[in-house]
Amino acid sequence: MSVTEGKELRIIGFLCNWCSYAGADTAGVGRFAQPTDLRIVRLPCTGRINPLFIVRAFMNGADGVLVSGCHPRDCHYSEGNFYARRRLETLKALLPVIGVDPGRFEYTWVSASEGQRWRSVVASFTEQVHALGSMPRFMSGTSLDLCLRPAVQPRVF
Amino acid sequence: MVMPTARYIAHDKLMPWLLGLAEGRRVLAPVREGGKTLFLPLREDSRLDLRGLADDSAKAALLPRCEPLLEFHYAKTAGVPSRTTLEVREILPGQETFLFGVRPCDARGFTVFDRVYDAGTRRDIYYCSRRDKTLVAAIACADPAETCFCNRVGGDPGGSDGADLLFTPVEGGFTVEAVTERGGAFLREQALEEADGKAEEAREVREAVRRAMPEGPSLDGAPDEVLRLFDDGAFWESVAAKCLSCGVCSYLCPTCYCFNMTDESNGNDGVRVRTWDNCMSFQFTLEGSGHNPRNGKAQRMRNRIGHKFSYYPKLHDGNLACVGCGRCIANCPASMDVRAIVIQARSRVLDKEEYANE
Amino acid sequence: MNIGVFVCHCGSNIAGTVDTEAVAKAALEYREVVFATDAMYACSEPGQAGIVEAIGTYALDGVVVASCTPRMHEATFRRTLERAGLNRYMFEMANIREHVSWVGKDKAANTRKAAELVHMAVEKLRRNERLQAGEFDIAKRVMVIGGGVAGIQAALDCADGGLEVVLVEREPSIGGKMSKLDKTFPTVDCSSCILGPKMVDVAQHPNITLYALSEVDSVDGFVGNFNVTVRRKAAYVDWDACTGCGECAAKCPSKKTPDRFNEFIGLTTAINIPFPQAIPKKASINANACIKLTKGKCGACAKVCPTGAIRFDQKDELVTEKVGAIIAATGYDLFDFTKYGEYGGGRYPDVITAMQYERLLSASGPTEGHIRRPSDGAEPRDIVFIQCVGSRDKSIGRPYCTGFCCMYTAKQTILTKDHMPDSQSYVFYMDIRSPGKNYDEFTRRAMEEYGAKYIRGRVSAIQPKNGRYLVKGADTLLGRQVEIEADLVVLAVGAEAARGAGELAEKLRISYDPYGFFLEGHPKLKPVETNTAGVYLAGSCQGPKDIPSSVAQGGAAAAKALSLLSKDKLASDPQVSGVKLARCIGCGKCESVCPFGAIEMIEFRGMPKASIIETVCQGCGVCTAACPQGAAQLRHFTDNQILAEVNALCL
Amino acid sequence: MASSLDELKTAIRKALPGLDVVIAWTAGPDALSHAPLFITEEADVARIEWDPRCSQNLAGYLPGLRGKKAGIVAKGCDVRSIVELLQEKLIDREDVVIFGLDCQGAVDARSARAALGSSRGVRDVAIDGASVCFSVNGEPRFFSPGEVLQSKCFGCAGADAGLCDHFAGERGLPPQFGNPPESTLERLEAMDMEERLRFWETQMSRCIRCYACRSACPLCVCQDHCAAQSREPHWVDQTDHPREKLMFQAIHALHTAGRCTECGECERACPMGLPVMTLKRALNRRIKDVFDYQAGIDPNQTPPLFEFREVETNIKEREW
Repeated sequence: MSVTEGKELRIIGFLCNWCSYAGADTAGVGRFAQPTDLRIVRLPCTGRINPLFIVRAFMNGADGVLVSGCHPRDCHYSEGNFYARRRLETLKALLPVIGVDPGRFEYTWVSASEGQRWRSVVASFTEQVHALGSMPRFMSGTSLDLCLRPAVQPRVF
Repeated sequence: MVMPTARYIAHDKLMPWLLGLAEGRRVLAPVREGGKTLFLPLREDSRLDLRGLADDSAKAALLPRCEPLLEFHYAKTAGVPSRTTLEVREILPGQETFLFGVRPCDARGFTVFDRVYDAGTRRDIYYCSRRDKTLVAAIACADPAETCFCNRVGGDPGGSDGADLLFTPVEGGFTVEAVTERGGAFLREQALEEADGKAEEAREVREAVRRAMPEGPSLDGAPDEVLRLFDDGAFWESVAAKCLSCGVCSYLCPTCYCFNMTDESNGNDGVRVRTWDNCMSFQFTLEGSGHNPRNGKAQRMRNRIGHKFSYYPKLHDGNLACVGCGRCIANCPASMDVRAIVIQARSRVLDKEEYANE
Repeated sequence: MNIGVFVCHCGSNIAGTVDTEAVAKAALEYREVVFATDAMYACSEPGQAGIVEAIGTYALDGVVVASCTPRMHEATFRRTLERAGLNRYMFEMANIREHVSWVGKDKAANTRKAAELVHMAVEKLRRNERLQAGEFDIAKRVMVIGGGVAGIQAALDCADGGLEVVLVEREPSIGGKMSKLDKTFPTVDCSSCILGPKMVDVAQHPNITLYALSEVDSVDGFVGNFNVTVRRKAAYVDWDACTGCGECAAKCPSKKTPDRFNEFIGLTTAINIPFPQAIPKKASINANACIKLTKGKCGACAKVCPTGAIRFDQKDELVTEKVGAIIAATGYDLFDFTKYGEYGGGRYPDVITAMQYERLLSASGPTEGHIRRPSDGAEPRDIVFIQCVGSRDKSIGRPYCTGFCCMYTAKQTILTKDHMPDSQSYVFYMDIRSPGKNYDEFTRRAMEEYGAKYIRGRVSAIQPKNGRYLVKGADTLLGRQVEIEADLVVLAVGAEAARGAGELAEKLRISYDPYGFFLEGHPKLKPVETNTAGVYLAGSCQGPKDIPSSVAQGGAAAAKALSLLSKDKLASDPQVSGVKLARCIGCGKCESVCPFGAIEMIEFRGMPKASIIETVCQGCGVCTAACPQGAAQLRHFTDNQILAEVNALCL
Repeated sequence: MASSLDELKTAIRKALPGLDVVIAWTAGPDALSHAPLFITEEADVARIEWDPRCSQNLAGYLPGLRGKKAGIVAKGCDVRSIVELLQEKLIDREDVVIFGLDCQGAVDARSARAALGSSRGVRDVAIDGASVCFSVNGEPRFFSPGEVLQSKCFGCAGADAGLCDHFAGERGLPPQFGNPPESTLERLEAMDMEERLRFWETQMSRCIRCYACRSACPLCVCQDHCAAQSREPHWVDQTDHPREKLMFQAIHALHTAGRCTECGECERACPMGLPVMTLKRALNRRIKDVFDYQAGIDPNQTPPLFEFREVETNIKEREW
């Protein structure tokens, strides 16, 4: 089952539990309709996010990655989002060098009460990724015909 | 069977001939890419580079860096999801390959592999399948590098051990001689002109390069010396001091054949791969318990030298697991020199003996 | 592992836009899933029983429930697993309601998305570990921040329940907004008569320590073990010595000091006790008005003080209190109506706020309960009340209804008639919001028995006219313009978040809404909890409330704190970081980034290694992201677990 | 440089009795690059070499010698790696003696070999202003710095002699060679996104996963416990996919972000000639812009990803 079966693209969200995941819940409670591309991974804090998760997602073929956490100074753990901000700013320099358009990655802050804001973040980010289209996939090995094809798709539907 | 006579191919005919071969099979040849000369599948736009030793050894043709051995799939039983069966599919390599442009040392490296992977009852089906389907065409050296020392490990810059065909550079092109029956059968089918007098020129070229090799003491026959230093921690510490524990030496070595096996899976599907491994790495002997019998780089260096110059020869009729290509020396980021280590080991043993005699 | 997947319909909440049966069918194909089904309400009694039964029947050792947000029912289902004999952490939730069915319109896309979220949960679950909670000691003390009626109630209830309470109040006296009110609706009983005894109880309760004129400076620690540093601001009076006799205020020559307590419609002295019933009844000096503190001369108060309590050199003092729970009851502030040009923007002395009017009505106020115009001291006859000033107005960023203004306006018209039988009250309103016990009856009394004239419409302008004010507005029921000449205009200003609420929320690590009101744990089911364990909310800091609601919430918050601290130890969350010693190289990067000081460097077999202090670790995972070897791993959110989720979503 | 070498030898002879080991360079098997020399006896001091062929950054050996008193001979760029190790408390200042040198530039053995055709017969190398002279079998052969020197030598800020315990040669700015040859990063920037991805795909298909880039990196302190060879965590799989190899390069780059001094050891060590420093260079550039930070300058600073400011003045966050 692949998301690209529809018109969707693969967009992964890494959200902190306390603010943004709750903000996405708030958007749900408010029935704020959003595009369906995004899949959310719930983490305790944006400080838990190793930028390499995002690199991994792109290597695996994600078309977009969105990170969202508590507003600066609102971190449930006081400082997690401050570290996250530095790590993610640094990551922004890496992605375009390996061929990931900078528009495919964004990070932002959405609080638990900002359901409307979450909706607009999801809508504009999804639109932005759609404007870029699918992320080109890495070909498997080229050197000696000896590379593996990529590991397997989950089979459903 | 009688071997066909020597043939000749001119420089300008070589590439078209190789590309012609590539129609029915994979042709691997030393090709210039990214500032390196590497064995890659030959394409029309390839820049063939036959000036000297390629930067990588050609061993990947027979022992790929990464080789899928089998695929597995956890299949659900229809209607009974709690019953899962494991379906396994073996992946056997099957591509006919013409491996062109290896040097005599590289070809001789395959004989080191053969003793391990094609040893009577112990046959590695993956290796043997590739070996059976690969025709090895070696080119005799004409211009040995500073780091070349095949002559000191029982090799020959004009030799043909491990090869099926031997090319020798002569005026205007190469002579081609069959070495094995398979090579002979292949050569008979090729529309190549007779070498005639050029065969003699080729013999002279090979003779000349033998004379041109840098001289040095033989590294043969060191098994006992290395074994006697097994417990000499101080010696290995000192020779390994500058080692970075990277794997450049073993990965570029035409005789290093160690591998690791891992299962890589996602969900219900997975693949078992065999990948090059390297005894200079901490993980090579790391045990599941966390214990590591070769915890330090000195112990790992001892293993590398010991394996090449002592343990392997003891198991295989004195044949060294080193063919003197010198890639480990030329490419070591810390400028380590395997020749020097063997020589040092010898003199260390001599010193000890003298000390004991006094 | 044997995994069971339960896909909840949530009635039609999920099943309406997600094909739950197809999701369950898809789940059956996932690795190690041996059972999958859909259920009407997974969280209900039969739903949970179904899970328990399936665990037994299919020998499940892990469960995925696809339903609402884990923030709602994760704890519920973890208990279900425990009842069935499984470890509570062998559980994952896929949020297919808030994140799928409620926000996506396309059923096919929703179904695919739900199935993928289940796949992600299954792949994570396959890497879950059976975690065990530990225990830690707690401080059986509670801090209440804010001494209004909600905070007072919370403090008294906690103290009566046996907890030590630290009550922190920003102003020199507790009492809050309620202490300024003359009477309260709908009973029209005297505000200080019902609040005063409670304030005295606070002062006299052996379990309550009161810090007035104090603010929270910083908070660290965590549930059961907060360390709160309180800034006790300089009163310039030694309160241990002060007897509250008032001699100082009587002699203070600085008599034109703006009177905060009286909403600035009267004047007071630089040294004062804010009002007669103040608790603590202690004098404090307004440093901006004091002649001694501003000019260095005077000192009249020090000369007359019978106990020598005056301390011109007093400085702020920091005290740290260790408490197990915190109740925030910081109340609200009043909307600043000067933003509205049509009401004069503050230029007309006789256009006042309802709270100022309350002080005019109060017998202890600046006019001793006589209604007098601030401009000339004359008794007004025609009084216009304007409602919804700073409420229900998007254009000024106050779209919400304050909720209690309708009631207090009705009360004030009644009191006006009581004070001045010849007076006439006019009320401009948008809608009457009076949905409380005896509330609607009360507003009707104002209209029917007290003759207040209610005009449905907004006021467009107030213009001075011959010493009076021409109030121009619309009567939308009659569909015509109205003009009323008034002697006094009273604005029913709405409530807004207390100043500094955002900063306090940041210190407490709780969330707040766009208007600055603190965010409850769940709008219905956790109205007094916050997302930070051990921090509770009471009163208007969570949203505008009238007195009974504030008192009720104060009691509720106290009950939460009492139940939390009724145990001797709390269970520690095992979702904390752990260091794999064999991988750790002792580089110390984790230690340098830990926000809690929960990592110490130890020596293990002669090598430096990092070690987690589990009771201090809060589980943020900053260390895990900083550890290059992957030796430090946040349990339940390990690299491999998150990578499995990423791989499940895209590979 | 000859006089610097004498000064250096004198300083080492004097300091050696108080040290367990001194790391310097000596002639190696390749005439274009000198090899590390671990000196424990005075007799070894005579073997020290000092010329533009002393390319290897020896700082990476220091963490492995922790607990011993170690001397190290260091070029200006090497000192920056030492600073970084000191910052991260991976070595102890009181146990390390730094012998600084007046470097004129360091040869890139790979390009020098390509320029010369072979390393045979090379006897000496000298840098004189704008040209590099190799003496090959007695004949001088001249090349421009861009052809044969390491790219880091362009824009070299020289040694911070202040940190060196001894300094041989003249203090002051090293020679400036003008504009460096075009870097891979600049080439990439001229490509569109997909071309960049394809570029790495091709490059990484050559990678043999020897991890020499990591082993040679003086700041890859994990070494034996590198995430690349671990199953727990399992960041990269063992297949030959270029994606997995590029993933490792991303790991290396992000793990050294704000720490990498661009010493170039990763590229020097790579037997496949892969431009693996490119990612690190891109990160460093951003870290300089956003955090106003350069690695390896001040031993008392903290690498930028291990601290933060509440208000980050150079970060422009997107408004949604």
